[in-house]
Amino acid sequence: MARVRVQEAPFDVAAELAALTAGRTDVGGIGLFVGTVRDSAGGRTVAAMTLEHYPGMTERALAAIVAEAQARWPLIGCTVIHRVGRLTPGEGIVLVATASAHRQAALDATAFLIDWLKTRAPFWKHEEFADGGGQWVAARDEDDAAAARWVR
Amino acid sequence: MARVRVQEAPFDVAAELAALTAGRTDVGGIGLFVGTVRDSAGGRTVAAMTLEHYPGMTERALAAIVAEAQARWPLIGCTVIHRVGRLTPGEGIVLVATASAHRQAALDATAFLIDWLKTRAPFWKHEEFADGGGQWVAARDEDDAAAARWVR
Amino acid sequence: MRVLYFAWLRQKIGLAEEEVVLPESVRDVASLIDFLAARSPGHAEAFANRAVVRCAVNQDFAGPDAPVRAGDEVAFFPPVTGG
Amino acid sequence: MRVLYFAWLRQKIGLAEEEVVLPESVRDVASLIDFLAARSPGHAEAFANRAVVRCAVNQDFAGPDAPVRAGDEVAFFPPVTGG
Repeated sequence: MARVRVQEAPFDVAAELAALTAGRTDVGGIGLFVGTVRDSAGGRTVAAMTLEHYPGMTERALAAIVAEAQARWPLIGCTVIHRVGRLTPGEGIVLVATASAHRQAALDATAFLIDWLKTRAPFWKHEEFADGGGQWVAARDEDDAAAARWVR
Repeated sequence: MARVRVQEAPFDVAAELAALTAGRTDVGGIGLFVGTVRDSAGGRTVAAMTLEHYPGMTERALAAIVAEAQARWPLIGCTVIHRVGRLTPGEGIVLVATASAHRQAALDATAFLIDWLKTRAPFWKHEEFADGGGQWVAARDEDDAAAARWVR
Repeated sequence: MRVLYFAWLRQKIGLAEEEVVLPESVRDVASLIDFLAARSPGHAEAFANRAVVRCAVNQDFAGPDAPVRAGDEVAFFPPVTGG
Repeated sequence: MRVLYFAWLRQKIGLAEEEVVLPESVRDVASLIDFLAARSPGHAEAFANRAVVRCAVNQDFAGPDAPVRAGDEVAFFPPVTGG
């Protein structure tokens, strides 16, 4: 079962993990990744980060990424939650969780989901610095490289 | 900061994740793996699983594995908890969690920790089947292969 | 045609979306950008470096050769940076 | 020497641990196994297939050539299956 959400509200990791495996006793491994707002970037102190998305396309893109993960690995459960709006350091931005009978499937699917989400889901980050001013975060080559590992 | 525990009691994933990043705002990514008791093995229904360990050596082996992960990746936090005693399907056996400024470090360190733990930490699983009888779980070649990926 | 702008393209253009009537010359994403870039100095600035502009046609990623038609929803934005 | 047994070695031997006094012939893990295997039918069965027996000397994994001495803590067990 897959759950995909784009929301302003914080997510509850424990509740999401409980829902991921609710009523199932055939799960052998659960993988989770949570991305959080860091307090610095390029040597400057980050006061906040605002996440923008493309309503409609973003949900479609996430659903397609989840469907691809389900096609590649035997997943019992799969959850992707991405927050939008203004977030402060320490807050969770994104949660990816998978459950499978087998550990490697859960670990690989979790890494795949976050890598593809980072390069294929329409979200944009704007950083506000503590010393004033702000900037749109630039895409990183290493994210493209991480995503390219999964192309086939 | 590293935390390593061998215990009979269940672990609380939310509490462990909170402790992993408590007071830190320089975390960019959190990786987690939880291994759980499956309800079947080789086509037979599993009623329970008993985990045995080598008190003293097991804690040392886990500490060495965690130290190796800390040497390889810039981890802000690292937690390994392994349960012992009798567990039933759906219960958590092992929790591995890492926090880092960077997503790839958290994902890789999490995979490394569970792969090495599976082949280098002295734990043994005994399965009880619903139809009576039981057996010691045999080591799997694929676990050796997964661990070998990290040898250098 | 409904055209949407996100992130710094939205800021430079000063609009989150606009309705445009396509001239005959606009057949694909590349010619749509030519047309849009001429609408205002903000548009021109947003589309100045096309290498860092991404496009979606009807909510699917689309390259410069992708065809566009009057009823389409077309969006322009920078490379994505979520996660 | 304190010798510990885990998992099915413990079950076959019927002991979780025992104190043994080493004869002169025992210098390393391989010769210790020779000595222990002769102590009872259970010991013989536990050590029948040495390819599936692992050893730790003073809580570090040790191969058949690893030296052993009177004061050591030596453990025998199957390949590990935790996680």
